[in-house]
Order: sequence, then C-alpha cells, then structure tokens
Amino acid sequence: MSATFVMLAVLTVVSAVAVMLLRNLVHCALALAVTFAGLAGIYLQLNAQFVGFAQLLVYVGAVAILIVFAILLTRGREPPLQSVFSGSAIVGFGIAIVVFAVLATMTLSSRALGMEKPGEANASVAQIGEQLMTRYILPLEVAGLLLTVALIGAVIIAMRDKEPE
Amino acid sequence: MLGEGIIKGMGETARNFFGSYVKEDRLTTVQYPEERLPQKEAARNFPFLVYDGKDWDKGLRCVACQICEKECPPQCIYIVKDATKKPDHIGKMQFQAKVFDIDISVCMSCQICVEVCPFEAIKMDVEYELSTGDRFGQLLLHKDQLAKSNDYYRKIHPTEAAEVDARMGAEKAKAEAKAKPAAATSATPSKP
Amino acid sequence: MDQIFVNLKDWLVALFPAGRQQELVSALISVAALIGTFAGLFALTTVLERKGLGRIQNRYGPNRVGPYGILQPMADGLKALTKEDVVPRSADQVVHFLAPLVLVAPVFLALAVVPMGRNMAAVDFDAGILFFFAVGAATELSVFMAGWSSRNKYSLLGAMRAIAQMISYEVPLILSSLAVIMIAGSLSAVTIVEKQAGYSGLIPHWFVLTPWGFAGFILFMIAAAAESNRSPFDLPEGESEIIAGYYIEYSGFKFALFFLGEYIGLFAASGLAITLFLGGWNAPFPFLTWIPSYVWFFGKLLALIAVFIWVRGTLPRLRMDQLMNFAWKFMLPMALINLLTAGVWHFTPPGLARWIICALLVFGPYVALGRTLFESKKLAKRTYSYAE
Amino acid sequence: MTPLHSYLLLSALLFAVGLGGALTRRNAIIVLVGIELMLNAANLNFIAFWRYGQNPQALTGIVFVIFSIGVAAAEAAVGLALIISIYRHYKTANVDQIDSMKG
Repeated sequence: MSATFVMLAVLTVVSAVAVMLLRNLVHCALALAVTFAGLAGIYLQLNAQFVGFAQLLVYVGAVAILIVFAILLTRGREPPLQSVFSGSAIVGFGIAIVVFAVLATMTLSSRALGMEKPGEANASVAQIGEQLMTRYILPLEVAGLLLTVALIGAVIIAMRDKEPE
Repeated sequence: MLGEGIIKGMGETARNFFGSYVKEDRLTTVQYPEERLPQKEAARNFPFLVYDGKDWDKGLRCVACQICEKECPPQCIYIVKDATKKPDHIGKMQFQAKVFDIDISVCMSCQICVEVCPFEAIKMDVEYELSTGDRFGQLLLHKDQLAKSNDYYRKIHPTEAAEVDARMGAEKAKAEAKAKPAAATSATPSKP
Repeated sequence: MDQIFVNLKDWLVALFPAGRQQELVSALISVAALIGTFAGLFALTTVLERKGLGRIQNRYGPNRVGPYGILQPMADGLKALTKEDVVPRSADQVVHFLAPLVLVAPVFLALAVVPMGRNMAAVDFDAGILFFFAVGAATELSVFMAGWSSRNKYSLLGAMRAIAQMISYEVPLILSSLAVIMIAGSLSAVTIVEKQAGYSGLIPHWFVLTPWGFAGFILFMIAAAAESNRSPFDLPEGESEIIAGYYIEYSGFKFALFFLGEYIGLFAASGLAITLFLGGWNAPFPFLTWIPSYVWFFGKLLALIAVFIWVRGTLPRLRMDQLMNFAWKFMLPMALINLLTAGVWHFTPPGLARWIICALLVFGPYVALGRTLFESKKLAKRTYSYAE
Repeated sequence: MTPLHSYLLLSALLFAVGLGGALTRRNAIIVLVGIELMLNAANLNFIAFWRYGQNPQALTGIVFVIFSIGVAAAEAAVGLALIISIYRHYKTANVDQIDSMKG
C-alpha cells in the first residue's frame, strides 16, 4: 500500500465517521466536505483525473454547500440535549457492522485479493467526451433531462406555498 | 439600458484619474502638516490677552476688572487682582491681574468675554493645534501663555484690529486733549 | 531570454539525483515561485489599488511610507502581524481558525494551472480548466466556515449572501468559458493558449476578437468580479450595512490571510480570463514577439487588475435582488446564447457572413434583454422631497 | 503499489459507515448524507475496477461514475428540498417524529 493511499484513506474514513458521530450538524457538513475531498484525492491517485475534479466541483462545491444551507434552514426548536441517534440505533449499528463484515469477507475471499495494477491506464478528457457523445449519448441526454426535472422539481417542492387568498 | 451609463461613469472616473496628474482642481487634497489652507479672517476659537509694546507683563491691557470672569458661562476664567497699579493706554492708573487663567478644556468659545471687555484686552485666537499629552495641566493656560502682542492680533484679524486701534487712538487723543488744558491750569504732572 | 526561468528551474532540478527526489524539488520550486510572485503582486496591487482609487476620488492615496508610498504594504503587513488576534469567546475555535487557510490554499492551487509564459504552467492537467473551477468551489466553503464560526449575525448574513452570490455567478462563469473550451476543443489551459497563437496580418488569433469571444470575455469578467466579491458585487462585505460581512470577527494576520486570498482569487480569475480570451502569453502583434512571454502575461494581468480597480472606483454596490436578477435573468441567458453563437461560428465557413451572423446573434439578444429587463420595472423619474 | 482489495475494503468501510449513519441518525439531513456516502462508496468501487480491470480503454467505470455524480447531485437537491418542505410542515427534521402520513 502506498503512503498516499493510506493517508487519503485514513482521512476519508475518519471524516466519514465524524460525519456520522458529531453532534453539531454544521460540523457534520464540513466533515462531509473533507470526506468528499479525500475521495476525490483517491480518484486522482487512481489516474481518474476528470472524475476527481468533477467530484470536487459537484460534491465539495455544490452538494456540501446545499447540505449546509439545508441545515441552517431547518435548525430551530429541537431540544439540544437529545441523543443524536434514533431509538433503534443498536439495530442500525448491528446491520451496518454485519454489512461491512459480509462485504469484507467477500472481498478478501475473492479474486481481487492482492490484484495489482495492469500497467498504465489513463482516461483523457477527449476520450471521455468522445465516449459520452457516441456510445453513451442516450444516457447523457436522459441524465440532462433528469437534471432539468430535478431542478424544476426541487424549486417547486421547496417553494413556499402561496397563502390562501 | 444597455450599459451606456456604466461607460459614461467609467469615462468620468478615467477623467478624474488622469486629470489628477495634470489639473489642480482634480486633486483637492491639502497634505495637512506640510501644507495648510490660509486662515479665514473670521476664524476664532479660544481667547487670549492682548498687550501693547515689547514687555508683555507691563503692556497687558487687562485691568483685572473681572467682568469676563463673571460673565463667562462655563466659568473657565480665574482672576486674582494684584495690589499694585499700573497705567493704561490713556495714562490712567489701573489695577492689574496677578493671576489670569483660562481653562480652554472648559471654554466653549462663546466669545462673551470679548464682547463684555471694556478695555479691548481679551480677544479671540485662531490657534487650533492644541493637543497635549496632559489633559489638565497643559490646557489650563496661564497669564504668560495667554499674553500675545497687538502685532499678532493685527496679523490674525486685521480688520478688527484696525478698528480697535482706531478706537483706542481716538480715546488716547481725547484724553490728551483733556489733559492739556488741565496741565495748563494745574501743575499736575501728566503721565506719558 | 524567453526561457530564462524555465532553464533556471531545470538547472536547479538537475542538481539533485534523478527520480522521486527530482520530482519533489521541481514541485517545490514551482510552488515557491508561484507563492513568491503572487504574494509580491498582491502587495503591489494593494498599494496600486489604493493609489488608483485615490486618484479617481481626487486625492493622493497612501504616500507616506517610502517614496510615493510604495512601501505601504510592508507597513500594513507589519501592522497585521503585530495586531492582537481576537477570537470571539463563543466562536467555534477550530472552524474559525481553519477558514482563512481553506480560502488561501485553493486559490493558490487554482493559479497552478494558469500558463504564465511559454512552458511556464506549474502543472498542465488534461482537465486544467475543470481543476480551476473545482478548487475554486472550496472558497465558498471557507466563506461559510468564516461566517458561521464567528457566531455573529452580521458575519452569517455576509456568508449567506456571499455563497448565494458565488453559486449564482459560477453558472455564467463556467458557461462563458465553456464557449472557449468548445472552440479550442480542449480543457487544458496550455492547449487553449496554443490555439490562440498566430496572426492574420497584424491581428492576433485571440478569442476575444470574435463576436462570441468578446461577449464571453465581458460575461466572464463580470462573473469573475462577482466570484471574487469585488465591487460592484461586494455585498458580502457591504461595510455600510453588514460592516464587513464574514470577516467581521477576524483580526490581525487571519484577516490579512483573507485579504490575500481574495486578491489571489482575483489574480487567478484574471489569469484564467487571459488564458481563455486574451491569448495567454502571446504577444498582441507579430513584431513584438521578441519580448519574453511572461512579460506579456503579467502585463495583461496588471491591465486586467487596473480594469477591476477602475470599475471599483466607478460603480456603486448593487442591491441583493438586483444582483440575483442580473445573474439569472441576464448573465445566464446571455451565456447560453453565447454558447450557441460559438457553435454557429464553428460550423459556418470563415468570411464576413460569419462575422455578421454571429455579431447579430450576440448583440440582438443583448439589446432585447437589456430593454425588457428594465422596461417591466417601469422606472419612474426620481423625485426628491428636499433636494432641488 | 496498492492492491485492488484495499480500495474495495475502503469502499466497504465507507458504505458501512454511511449505512450506519443513515439507519441510526435522527436528523433527516444526516440520513441523506449517509445515503450520499453510500453512493460515493459505490463510485469508488467503479473507479477502482476501471483502473484494475482488464480493459481500461472502455472507460465504462469512468462514464458510470460521471453519470452517478450527476444523478447524485440531482438526488441531493430534490432530497434536501423535500426535507425543507417537511420541516416547514412538521417544524422538525427529526425522522423519529415524522411518523404520520396525514397532513
């Protein structure tokens, strides 16, 4: 394991755990931004430059900010001394641990164990663009449509209801 | 509205920018400690005592009548009469002040002391750089700090000083005219 | 002469043993050069800005420290360093401390992809422009961190305004640069500059000298001014209403860092504008190519900064609703139309017809938008009760 | 060099953390954040498999992740809009208290 990977992985996991454990919601959102940035670093380390930058732009630049806004808009009359976890937290943790155990055993018993990089692999922007415009043109259009619908839908949902006249 | 206003405004600021290098009226700053605007003649802030001649202590016009002390609204003037007398400008023997203090930290520049003084002894100064490191001591001006020559008065308020000089000259002339027949009839020596 | 800095770096790197160590040294030299150059430029810009604004307002500006006041930044720096660093008691200490760092680090990173001369880009990413916008996104987070952690209503208001403004103007910023990326066919800053090399007669092949490029340049500059919170889009700071916005609770060196970050962000945006529209480090005329390329880059950079200062000295601050209306109702449609125009330009054969079609395509919507936007407002002639 | 299974383990761990958070936290926003984390874990797997796969020229993993990022952004926007609208209605973003269907 290379040092870069270990550093990025530790950063990502620690901040992800912090997101789930911190009491202050704004701290959660900031830790989330760190997680996303760490993941972007891992993508870069895997030679996926375009995806890494897109991850930074979309997640750190947009989603984290969106979440921060949502947190500030929904703060208020909640009792602060309540536990951050819901009543059935034990079950949830149990499920999460079981899922991780299953995934980890599967990974460690699979062919992926100890698999090394098969030489250089690079995804240039031109190649990605060409693929998007030829092989994946339909998904691209559908994704564009989905984004437009989501944009309009989000605006309509979050819009304040008109006062009855 | 297609941004013409913005271009017009940009033109105006550009004219200001380049104009400031060539034209005086586009650079109006006076760099204060080095450069100063000329004093306006009507400027006034705190009172001072006028003296005639060379020696400030002898020439002081004040006769310690204490009218200003009584009239001063914030009561910033403090006068102690001296027992000895000295002649004034028309030769009459008058009291003089032993102590004459003005606390300019209290003074409100109302000029009432100047208005009430019958001897033209107290006038308004234009000195404005009065900052000190000591709030009390240095702002309490004593007689020696307050005394300023008539020449200084002429310099800062020329028109007013000319009027005062004319009035005092007239009084002196009248007194001398009165003294002459008196000297002719009696042998009382007249004062210079 | 042109390659003097490149050769210097190569020579320095060659002093070290080949391999991993050389890469590290090369990166370190690039970073040091970037930080040194732009911190110096920042110092120069602060004093030039204050002097320029002074001249615009019929006064001298700073002229006390050193000859003509050019040592003013040193005095400012000393003052910032020696000032007490006050942190509000109820502030979120960690976030409050991190916010200036989160601002300064990405803006320097963004500068790394801007080519500052022939072979003088610190890194040449395949997706360089995307990298620029991606790290620029982190500045929004830092603004929020500063505003929220100060535990001050003014700073939170300022941060919210700043984020709303930055997100709104990021859309036209990216869309207007997208036109260039479309025509150049590359996301790499170095390639985009190379595409603008060459001259027809005396006229350089800069993108700003095409209808869509010109419109894109104007849109980009407006959006860049809004992105870096420059006047007339400096509502987040708004001294007269929310005092200093998100840096109200910052003092001393942390404030200086914010100030630095803001200016470096401005340089980065100007540098990108030069790269995308003004031909990067290319000389404006073929007979001037003997002047080193970095001189051209920094000359253009200073010229753009002068434009920013000039605009700051001229235009009053916008109101929040005007700002948002301007972004979504004018900038965004114009940027989209500009994108379309760039496409038309690409597919019509060169000639006068192409020029006329594209100019009409840009100018027509501009007039239409400009007229309709304000027609609906029914601006009445302003009357004053007391002033004549 | 880093072997493939370390990426997969990291991804599994991230997925588990996200799942744990989504299942246990009270605040609806953090639940959404947990879901985002799980999506990101999946993205990491795609990238890792693309990089270690036999045919990296196909770019399938990269393209999938690009779509996934775009869709996740839309999902976050709509999800947060829903949470805000729910918050307006119930005056709380606590998932334990939002338990009735009737408006």
